Amino acid sequence: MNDLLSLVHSLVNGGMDMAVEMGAPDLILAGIFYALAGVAVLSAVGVVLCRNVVHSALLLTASFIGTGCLYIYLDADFMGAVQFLVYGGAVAILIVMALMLTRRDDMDHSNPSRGLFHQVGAAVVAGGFLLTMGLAALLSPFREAPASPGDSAAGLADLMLTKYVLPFEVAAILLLIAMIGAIILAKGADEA
Amino acid sequence: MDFMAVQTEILILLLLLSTLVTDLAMAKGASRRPVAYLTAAGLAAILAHTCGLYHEGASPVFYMGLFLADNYALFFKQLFLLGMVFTVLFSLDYVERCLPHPGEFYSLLLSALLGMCVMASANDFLTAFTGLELMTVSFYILVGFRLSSADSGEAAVKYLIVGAGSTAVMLYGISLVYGAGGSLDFAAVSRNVHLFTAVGLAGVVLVMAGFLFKLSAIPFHMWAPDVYQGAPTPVTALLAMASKAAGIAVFMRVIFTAFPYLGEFMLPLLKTIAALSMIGGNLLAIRQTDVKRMLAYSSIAQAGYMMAGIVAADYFGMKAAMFYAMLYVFANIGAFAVLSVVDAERGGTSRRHVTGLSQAAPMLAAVMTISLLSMAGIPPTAGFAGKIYIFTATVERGNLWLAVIGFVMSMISVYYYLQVTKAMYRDLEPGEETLAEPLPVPSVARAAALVSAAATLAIGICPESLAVLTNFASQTFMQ
Amino acid sequence: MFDFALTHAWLIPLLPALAFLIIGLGTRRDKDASAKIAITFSGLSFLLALGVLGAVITRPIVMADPFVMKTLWAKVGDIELSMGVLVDPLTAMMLFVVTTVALLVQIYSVGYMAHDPGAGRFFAFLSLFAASMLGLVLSVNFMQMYAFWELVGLCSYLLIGFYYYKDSAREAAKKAFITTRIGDFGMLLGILLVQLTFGTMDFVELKTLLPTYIWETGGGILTIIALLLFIGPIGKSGQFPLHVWLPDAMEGPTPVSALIHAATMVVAGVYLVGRAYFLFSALPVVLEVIAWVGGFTAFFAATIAVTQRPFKRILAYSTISQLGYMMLALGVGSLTASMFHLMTHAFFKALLFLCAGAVIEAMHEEADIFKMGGLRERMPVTFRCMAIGVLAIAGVPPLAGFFSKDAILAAAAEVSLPLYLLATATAFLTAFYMARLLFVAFFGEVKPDCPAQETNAWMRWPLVILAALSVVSGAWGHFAGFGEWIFYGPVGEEHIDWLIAGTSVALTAVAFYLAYEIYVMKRWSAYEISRRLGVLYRLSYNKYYVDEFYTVIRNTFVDKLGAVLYWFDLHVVDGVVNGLARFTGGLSGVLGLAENGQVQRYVAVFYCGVIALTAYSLLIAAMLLAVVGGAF
Amino acid sequence: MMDPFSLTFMDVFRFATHIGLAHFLLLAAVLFAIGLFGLLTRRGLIPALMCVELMLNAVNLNLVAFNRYLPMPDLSGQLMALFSIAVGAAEVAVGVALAFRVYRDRATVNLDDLDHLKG
Amino acid sequence: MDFPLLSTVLLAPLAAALAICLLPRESRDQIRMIAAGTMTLATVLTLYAYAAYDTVEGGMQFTEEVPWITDLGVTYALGVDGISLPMLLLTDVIGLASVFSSWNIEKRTKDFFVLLMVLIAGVTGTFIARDLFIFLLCYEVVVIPIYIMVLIWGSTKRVPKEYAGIKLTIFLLMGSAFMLVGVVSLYIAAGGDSFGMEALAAAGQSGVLDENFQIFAFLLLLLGFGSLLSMFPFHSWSPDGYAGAPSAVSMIHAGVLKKIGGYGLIRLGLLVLPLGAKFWAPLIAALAMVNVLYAAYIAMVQKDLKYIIGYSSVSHMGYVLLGFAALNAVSITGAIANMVAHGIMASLFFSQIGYIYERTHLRSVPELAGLAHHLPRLTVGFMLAGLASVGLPGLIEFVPEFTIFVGTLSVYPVCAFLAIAGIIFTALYILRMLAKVLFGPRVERFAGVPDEQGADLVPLLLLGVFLVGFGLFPELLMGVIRSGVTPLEPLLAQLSAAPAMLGGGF
Repeated sequence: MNDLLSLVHSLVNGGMDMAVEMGAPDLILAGIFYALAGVAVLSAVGVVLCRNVVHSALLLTASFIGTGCLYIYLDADFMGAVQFLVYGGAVAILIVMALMLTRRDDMDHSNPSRGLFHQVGAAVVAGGFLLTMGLAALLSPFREAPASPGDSAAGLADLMLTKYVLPFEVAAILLLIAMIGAIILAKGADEA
Repeated sequence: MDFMAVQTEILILLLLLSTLVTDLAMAKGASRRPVAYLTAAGLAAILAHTCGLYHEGASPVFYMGLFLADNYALFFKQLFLLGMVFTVLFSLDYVERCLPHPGEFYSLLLSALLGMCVMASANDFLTAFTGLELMTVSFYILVGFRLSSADSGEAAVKYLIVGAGSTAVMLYGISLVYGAGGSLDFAAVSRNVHLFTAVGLAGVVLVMAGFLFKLSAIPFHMWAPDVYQGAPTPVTALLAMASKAAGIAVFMRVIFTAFPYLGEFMLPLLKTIAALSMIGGNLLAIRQTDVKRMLAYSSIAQAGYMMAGIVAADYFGMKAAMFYAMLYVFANIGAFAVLSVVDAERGGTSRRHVTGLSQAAPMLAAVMTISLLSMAGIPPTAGFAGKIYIFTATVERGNLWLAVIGFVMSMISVYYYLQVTKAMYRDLEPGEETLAEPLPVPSVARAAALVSAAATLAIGICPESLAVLTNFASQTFMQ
Repeated sequence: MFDFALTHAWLIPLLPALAFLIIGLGTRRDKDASAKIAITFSGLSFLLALGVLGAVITRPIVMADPFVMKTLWAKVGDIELSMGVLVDPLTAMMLFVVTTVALLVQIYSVGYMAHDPGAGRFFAFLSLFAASMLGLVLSVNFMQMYAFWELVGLCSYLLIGFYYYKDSAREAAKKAFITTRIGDFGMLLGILLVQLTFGTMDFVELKTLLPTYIWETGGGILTIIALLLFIGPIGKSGQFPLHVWLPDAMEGPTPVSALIHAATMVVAGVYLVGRAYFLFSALPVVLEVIAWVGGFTAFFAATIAVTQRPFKRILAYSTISQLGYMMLALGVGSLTASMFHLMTHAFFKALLFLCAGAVIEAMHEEADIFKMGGLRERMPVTFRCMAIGVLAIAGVPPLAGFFSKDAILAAAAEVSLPLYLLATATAFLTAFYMARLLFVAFFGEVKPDCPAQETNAWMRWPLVILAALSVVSGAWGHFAGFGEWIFYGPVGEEHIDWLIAGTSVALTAVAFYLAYEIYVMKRWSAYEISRRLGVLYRLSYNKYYVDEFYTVIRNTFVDKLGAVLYWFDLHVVDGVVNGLARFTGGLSGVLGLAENGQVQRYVAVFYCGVIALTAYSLLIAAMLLAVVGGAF
Repeated sequence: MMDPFSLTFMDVFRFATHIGLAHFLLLAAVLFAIGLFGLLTRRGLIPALMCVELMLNAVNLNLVAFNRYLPMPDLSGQLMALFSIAVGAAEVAVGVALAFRVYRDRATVNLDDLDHLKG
Repeated sequence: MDFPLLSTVLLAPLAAALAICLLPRESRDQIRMIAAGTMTLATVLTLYAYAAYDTVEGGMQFTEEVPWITDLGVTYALGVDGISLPMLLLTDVIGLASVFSSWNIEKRTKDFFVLLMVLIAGVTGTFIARDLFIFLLCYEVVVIPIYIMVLIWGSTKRVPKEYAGIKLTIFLLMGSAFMLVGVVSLYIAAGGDSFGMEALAAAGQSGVLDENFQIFAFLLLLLGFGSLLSMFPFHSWSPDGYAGAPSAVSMIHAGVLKKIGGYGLIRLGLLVLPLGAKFWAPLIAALAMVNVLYAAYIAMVQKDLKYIIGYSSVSHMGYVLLGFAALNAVSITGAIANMVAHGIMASLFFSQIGYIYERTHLRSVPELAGLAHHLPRLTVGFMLAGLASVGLPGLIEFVPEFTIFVGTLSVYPVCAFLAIAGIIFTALYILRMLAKVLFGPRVERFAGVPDEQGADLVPLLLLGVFLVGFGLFPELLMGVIRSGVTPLEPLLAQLSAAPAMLGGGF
C-alpha cells in the first residue's frame, strides 16, 4: 500500500515539478487539476446516474480516488492516503457487500431513480445549492497566501495528540459505538 | 492539560465502559436490570458530583481554551444527566419488554450523553462536531433499537438520511467558517473580520442550519415527527429533551462566542425561524392522533419558544432559554414516562391507547396532564414561568410581535394537548370498558413520573429555585 | 297620639311588610292564621294612617310645607339614595284611601278565599302589596317612588297570576308586568335625567330648585324629562296606548282587581303626576299632552266598555276610562279635582269590583253578564250596594261621583271646549254602560239554573262600608273643603257650576233611560242595534284591535328579530369563531400534506431552507461588500 | 469584486488557468451538488448513503483547500477533514447495518417505500 | 404579622383538594364533608373580613407580603380593598353554594371535588392578588379544571359537551394570550422590575407609560378581559359553555369567573392604563350597548334554560361594561356592584336549573311546565333569581343597575338610552321563561319529582339571603365598594380631560 502511495505521489508531484521547470507551471497545474477534477466530477455524475448499483459503487471509488489525488495536489499527503484507505477501500467494500447482501437478484436495474418530477425538483435544489455556494466562493475576496505547512502526517499527529486530543478520543468512542450499534442492528436482523 | 475540566466526561466514559463490561459478564438471557441499576446509580452519582462543580470566577479549561467546564456547560450537563437518569428509571420495564439488547441500550444512552456533554463544553468546531456526531450516531442506533418494530427501523433510516444530509451541511459550513475565520476555535473565529465575507456568512448560516436541525426548527424539522413516532418511547423522550437541549447549548455558545458580532445579520433569520417554528409546530400538531407524533410537532414549537429566548440575545434571553430547556426536560419526563408505560402495556401511543387512563391509572393521567400543560405554558406549571421569562426578554428587546405569536400559538397548543387530556378523561363509550381496568404501573416509573410532575409544579410555583441556577450559568457569557 | 302617628309614619308600610314576612316564612300554610295576621297588621296600619290624617288636619302641615323624614339607603359616588316619608295632605288622603280599601279587601278576602288552598300565599301577597303601595305613597324622592312603583308592579304580577295553574292568568300577569315595564322604562329615563339635571331626586328640594332652573335655562329639557316621566303613568295607570294589560289583569282574584286594579295601584300614575305636579304644571306643553291622553283614554275606554260582556271586563274598561278622567283633570290644571275623583273612585270602584266578586262567586265563576239576570232577588244586599256603586260612578247626585266628576268637567270646561265635550260624552257613555251592566245582571228573569245566593258576612260587610263611603265621600269632600286642603297653585273656590252639572245629570238620566228601555223593557233589540252599527260595533267589541296590533309588533320586532339575531349569532359571530378553528385545522391538514413520509422530500425541504439562508447571507455579504469594498 | 459585465476573455482565461482556492471551492460545490442530487433522486438506501459520502468528500476538499491556500497556523483544516472521514465511515457503517435491519422488516431498502410514518 | 386570613382563604381549598386526593374513591361522604367544611370556613373568614374591613380607612387591608421571584420582581402580595372584597365574598359564597349544588354527584365524586376546589382556589387568588403575576397565574389555573369538568360531568344539548368545553377553554385562553402580551409589555415598559399592581399603577398614573403605549396595551388587555366578560363579539363561548357545563361550574363561571374580566379591567385597565382606558371607552360603551340588547334579543328565542341564562348573563355583562366605560365614580361603583349582583343571581339561577336537570333530565323550556305545583321551593328560588334579574327593588340588582344608569346616561346618552331599554327585554324573556316553566296547568309527569330539601336547599338559602339582604340594605354592599372607588376619584377627574376615540361619546 505504501508503495502504491509513493508511486502516485511521485507521479503527481513529479509532473508538477516538471511543469514548473518547463516554465508554464500554471497551465500545467491547471491541466492536472482539471484532469483530476474531471475524474472526480464525472465519476460522481456516474454514481448518481448509473442504473447498476455496482457500477455506481465502483465509480464512487473512482471519484474518491480522484479527490484523494487532489489532496495530494494540495500537499496533503496523509489526507490522500487516508482517503484511499478509508473511502477507496473500506467504505466502498462495505457498500458493495451491503449491496450484495440486501439485493440478490438482477443487478442491471438495481439502482433506480425517482421519477422525472422528482429529478427536476432535485436538480433545482442541487442547482440552487451549487449556485449559492459558487457565488459565495466567487464573491469572497480571499487573499491567498499559501504557507507551507510542512509534513502533513507529523503536523496532524501533533495536533491530534495535543490540541485536539479530546475530539480524537471522542471520535474513537464514536467508532466504537458505531461498531457496537452496527453489530446489534445487523445481528438483530440476522436473529429474526 | 487540566483533566479536572473533563472529569464529568471521564466519569461518564468509565460508566459507559463498566456497563459494557457488566453486560458482557452477564449470562445470555439474564435480566439486564443490574445494568440499568448500575447506569442509574452511576448517573445519579455523577449528577450529585456535578452539583459541587459550580464555581465563581474563572472556569477550568482543558487545553488552550478549547474545552470549557464553565457553569453554563455544567448546567446543561446536569440537564442531560437529569433527563438521562429519569429516562433510565421510567423505562426500566419498557426496555426489558420491548428492546432486544438492554445492556447495549444503556451503553448507547451513555455514549449519547457523553456526546452531549462534549457539545456543551466544546469551545471549537472540531470538538463540537465530534461531540455532536457521537450523540447523533448513538441516536441513529437508538432510534432503530426496537427491532420488533418496523417503524423503528424506518425512523432510524430517515433520521440517518436526513441527519447525514445535515451533517454534510454543517461540515460545509464549518469548512467555510474555517476558511473565513482562519481557525476552528470559537474565540479565534470571532475575531476574524473575514467572517463578513460571502463565504464567512454562508458558512455561518450553514453551521446554524446544522444546529437548527438538532433543534428541529422549521424548516429543518421534517424528520422530527417520523423519527419521534417510530423511535422507542424512551429514546423519543431523550430526543425531545436532551438532544434538543444539547443543540441549544452548543448553538448558544457558537452564537455568543464564535459569532458575537454577527447579531445584526443573524437575528432577523433567527426571529423568522423562531416564529415559523412556533406557528408551524403548533399548527401541525393539531391534527395528530399519535401522542408521540403530536409531541414531536410540539417539540418543534418548543424549539421555537427557546429560540425566541435566544433571539433576545442578551443575558435575560439566555437565562430564559436555559430555564425553558430545563423545565421542558421535566415536562418531557412526565409525558414520556406515562407514554412508556402505556406503550409497554397497551402496545401503542396513539390517543386510542391513552383513552380511559384517568380511570385505569389516575396518577398517570394527572401527571400527563400536568406535563402537557407545562408544555402549553399554563400555570401553575413551570411552563408558565418559562414563557413569562422568555417573552419578557423578547419584549424587552422590542420584539413584541414574537411575543404575540408565542402567546397566541401556545394557547392554540392547548387545544391539541387537551385532546390528549380529553381522551384520558372522557367517559368511556360502550365497548371500551376494558380501558378502565387498572393498569399495572411499575413503581419506579410511577415514582419518576411523580417526581417530574412535582418538579414541574414546584418550578411553576417557585421558579426562583431554578432561576438562581440559570442566572449563575448564563453569567458565563457576561464575563 | 297624632304626633306619634306622624313620627312613626314609616311604620305604615312596614307593618304590612312584616305581615308578609311572617306569613311568607311561617304561617303560609295556615289559612286562618295568615288572614288574622294580615288583617291585624293592616288594621294597625289603618289606625296609623288615620292618625296621620288627623295630624295633617290638626297641625299646620299643608301642601307647601310637608312633614319629611328620611334616612340614607345607599350612597353611590356622591349621590345619596334615601328612603323616607313625606307627609302632606295629599299623602294623608292617599294613606287613608289605601289603608281603608286594603283593610276592607282583606276582610272581604277571608270570605272570598275561604275555599282556596293558596289563601296564605294570597294574604302574604296582599300584605306585600299594601306595604309597597303605602311606601310609594310616602315617597320622598323619585328613586323611592320608582322602587316602590316596581314593587307594586311585582305584586300586581304575582296577584294577577295568583291562579298560576290557569294559562290565561299566567299570560295576563306577564302581559301586565311587561306592558307597565315599557312605561317604567320611560319613567326611569325621566328620573335619571332629573338626577342628572338637578343633582337630586328629592321632591322637596326639586320643588325649590325648579323655578330658578326654568328661569335660567327655560323648559326645553324639562319638557322632555316630564314627558318621559309621564310614560310611567301611562303604563301604570292604563292610559292609551298602554292600557291593554288592565282588562286582562281581571284574571286575578276579584279582591285583587278591586284593590290593585281599581282603587290603588292603577292610580299610582295619577298620584305620581300629582306628586310631581310642581314639575308638570310648569310645562304647558306637557300638561296639554296629559290632558289629551287622559281625555282620549277616558272616551276610548268608555266606547269599548259599552259592548263588552264579561262583568269584570266592563268594570276594567270603566276603570281605564275613569283614570283617563283623572289624567284629564291633571292636564287641565286641577290637582284638586283629580285627587278628589281619585278618592271617590277608589271607594265606588272597589265597591263595584267587590260586588262583582260576590256575583261571580255566587254564579260559580260565570262572568258573562248576559248569562246572569234577576240577581236582584237572589242577592239583595249585593244588589243594593251595586246599585249605589253604579249611581255613584254615573254621577248621580248626591253620590260621590257627582261631586268629583263635576269638578273635573268644570275644570276641563275652563281650559278647552273639545276636552269638555269629550269628557261629557264619556260621562254619558259611562252612565249607559254601567246601567247596562246593572240592568242585564240584576234585572229581568232569573235564569233557570242560576246558582246564586247571597254572600257570607265576611264579604257582605265590606260592601256595606264601601257603599256608605261611596255615598258620603263626595259630599263630605265637597263640603269639608277638599280643595282648600289638596291643591296646587291658588286655592280653587268651591262651587258647583250648575250648567255643567245639570247637563251631565241630564245626560246620565238619558243614558239610564236608554239602557232601561233596551235591556229591561227590551223595546229595542240590542242585537239589532249592534248590527246596524256594524263596523263601529266590531271595532268596539274587539277593543279596536289594539291587542292584535301589539301581537304583530311583538312577533315581528321581538321574536322574529330575535330569531334573526340568533341566526346571526350562530352563523356569523360563532361562524367566524368556528371558521377560524376550522381554518386552523385545515391549515394544519394542508401543512401536514408536506409530511408525506418520503425522506427525500424531507432532505429537499431541509436544503431549501439551507439555500434560503445562504441566499440571505449572500445578499448581506454583497451589501457589505458594496459598503466596505476591498477593505478585507 | 468582479463585475460580470466588464469581464473580458482574458480575465476568464486567466482565472481558468491560475488554479487557486476558488477552483477548489467551486469543485467542492459541484461535487456536493451532485451528491445532493443523488441523495434526492436515488431510491435505494445504499446509493443514497453513497451520495452522502460524496457530499462529505466534497466538504473535505474544501477544508483541505482552505488549509492549503490560506495562511493557517496549523493543519486543523486537514484534521477536521480527517475527523469527517471517520464520522462518515461510522455513519456508513450504521447506515449499512440499518439497511439490513430495514430489509428484514420491509423486504426492501427503497427509501420511497419507507413511508409508513407520515402525516 | 397577624393571622394570614387571606392566605388561609386562598389555600384552604387547595389543602382540601389535597386531602380529597388522599381519600379513597368510595368515601364520598367524607369528600363532600371536607369540601363543604372548607368552603364554610373560607366563607366565614371572608365574612369576618367583610365585617372587619375598615371602610373609613379604605385601601388594601389584611395585606400579606412575601418576596417570591426576585429576579422578575414578583411578590406574594395579597390584600383586599373595597373593589376586591365584594368579589372575594362573592367567590366564597358561590363556592360554598356550588359545593352543595354538587352534593348529589355520584360519578367520580372524588375527581369532581378536587377539581372544584382547585377552581375555587384559583378564582379566589385572582381577586386577592396584589401582584400581577399571581393574578395571571391564578386566572389561568382555573381554565383547565373547567375543561375537564365539562368533559366528564357536562351535558350535551345543542352542541356536544366536548365542543362546548374546548370552545370555552380556547376562547378564554386566546383572550388571555393577548392579555399576557399586554401584561408583559406593560411590565417591561414600567421598568421591568416589579409585577406589583401598586407599582405598575404608580407607573401608569405618573406618566412613565406614554399615551400611545397605554392605548396599545389597553387594547390587548381588553381583548383578554373582554372575552372573559363575554363582550360582543367575543361572547359566543359563554352560552355554549354554560350549557355544556355541570351546574357547579356554570355557577362559578357565570357567578365569579366572568367577573374577573370586569375586575381586571378596573384593576389593570383603569388603574394602570388610565389613558388607554379613556381612549377605548367609547368603543367599549358601544359594544356594551350591543351586548345588552343583542343578547337580550337572542335570549328571547332560546329554548334551553341554560342558554337563556347564558345569554342573559352576556346581556347583564353589558351593563358592567357600560358602567366601566363611563369612567366616573358612580358608574364604576355601579359596575362593581352589578358584578356582585349578577354573580349571586346567575349562580342562583344555575343552581336551580341544575336541580331541575338533575331530577328531570330536562332543561328545555317547552318540555317543562307547571313546576310550581310540585316544587314550591324551587319556584321561590327561580322567582327570586328571575325577579332580581329583572331588576326589582328589594333584590340585589336594583341599586347597582340604577347606579350604572345614573353614572352613564350623561356620558353616553345614546348607548345608555338603548341599554336602559334592555330592562324591557330582560323582563320579557325572564318572565316568559318563568311563566312557562313554573306556571300553568299541573303536569303529572313531574308529580314524582321531590322538592329541594337538605343539601339541595342550601344554595337557595345561602344565595337567597344575600340576594335579599343586599337588596334591602344596599349600603352593606355599596359602602364597601365606595371605600374602594373613592380613591379613584382624583384619577377619574384627571381623565375627564384626556382624549378618547371618536371624540368621546355618542
